[in-house]
Amino acid sequence: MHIEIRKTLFNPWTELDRYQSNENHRIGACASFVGSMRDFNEGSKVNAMTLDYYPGMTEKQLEQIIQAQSSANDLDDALIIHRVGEIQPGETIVLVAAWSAHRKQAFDACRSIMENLKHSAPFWKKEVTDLGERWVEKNTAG
Amino acid sequence: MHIEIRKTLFNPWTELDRYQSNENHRIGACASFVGSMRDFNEGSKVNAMTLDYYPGMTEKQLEQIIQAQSSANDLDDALIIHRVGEIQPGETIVLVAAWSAHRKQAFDACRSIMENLKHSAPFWKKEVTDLGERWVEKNTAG
Amino acid sequence: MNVTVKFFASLKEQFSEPVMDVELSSDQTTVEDIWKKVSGSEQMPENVLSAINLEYAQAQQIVKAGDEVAFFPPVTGG
Amino acid sequence: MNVTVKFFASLKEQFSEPVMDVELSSDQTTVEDIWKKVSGSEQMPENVLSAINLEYAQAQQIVKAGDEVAFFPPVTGG
Repeated sequence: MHIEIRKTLFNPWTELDRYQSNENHRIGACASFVGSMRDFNEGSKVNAMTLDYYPGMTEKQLEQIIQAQSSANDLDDALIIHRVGEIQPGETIVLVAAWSAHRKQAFDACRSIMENLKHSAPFWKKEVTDLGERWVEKNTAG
Repeated sequence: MHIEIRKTLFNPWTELDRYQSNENHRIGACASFVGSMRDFNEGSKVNAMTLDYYPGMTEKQLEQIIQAQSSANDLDDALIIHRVGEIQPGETIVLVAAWSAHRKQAFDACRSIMENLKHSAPFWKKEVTDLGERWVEKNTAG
Repeated sequence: MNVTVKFFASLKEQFSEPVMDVELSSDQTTVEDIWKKVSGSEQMPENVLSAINLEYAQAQQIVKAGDEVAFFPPVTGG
Repeated sequence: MNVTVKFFASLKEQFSEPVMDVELSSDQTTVEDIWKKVSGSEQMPENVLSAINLEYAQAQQIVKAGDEVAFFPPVTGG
């Protein structure tokens, strides 16, 4: 299990490749999700974004989210990497991956981790649009 | 959209990295699934596996599976790579990825593509165990 | 008035040849009729699937000259 | 008898300092009491979330000396 808050750009596929080969988790099923910054939201073009977080609490909440899925879905392993700081359109914001013996568990866990992250991990997005900066007030439904 | 039947070992993360950067599909959500060969099944150790398929029909069925999800879930893009021939434990059998503007569609599409592939794409597994060879008679539930 | 018949997976091993040319005896020949012919008149088992021209077919579907007909067990990919 | 109070995101911009030391007036002080104190006695809005020692807290939860109390808007990560 690995949780990381990243202040700089990352390539999700390179991270998955490195994590999986290092840890030798090659058996069974892996479901993953990559969320990237879109250049439009709620009708406005978004030029950039800043992601704030709560150091300490964010990691703790993510750990609890993974733990809950580990027991609920018999996970072999899970990985979360989440960007913070300044982000440009097209850049990866979040990577979630879940490994299990069977596809049902891997899919269920990956999706639940992602929904719980959206619902309870302390991250906050501020968008830079042509009209100025604005805090995003709520997430889109999952 | 890309569908490929592969006769040799592939690294799913390298494939995703190459596909995504070439096609420049970097915005929004990507859900992916990687299935690898397990070294046990139905109580026996499995030493190797051979995957048979129906050239022509397999590709056609996979294309129809993706098309159905493209309209159902407003997909921007999808990728399927499936191994055939001789496979060793730990090697990747299948990669499915689905790109959409939002996570719900990407997750739903990726999972549906995978279930439909299991249900209707003409592939057949033959396992080599210590007791000899055996055709796998049905897939595990999804 | 021939069709090409293909077998896959365990069925490929059961039949002497993976691909056969089969002559249609009438223009009302069904997939099941072809199965009976190539397998020696057995009924088509429930766990034998079939396809005509790369699409799944029903046992009672009519086959036309030039069609490619395939028989195979339940699929187990992914 | 102090607690550390932190603000995040839009609340960090609304308050003069992102981190404050706040004295507890009694051993029955709640999260909401602290909010009222730092914000000038307003009621705690529904869309202000709070945490005590890195775990989500309810407005009526009692705060102890040495605790870290945080206020922030609904989360929008992922």
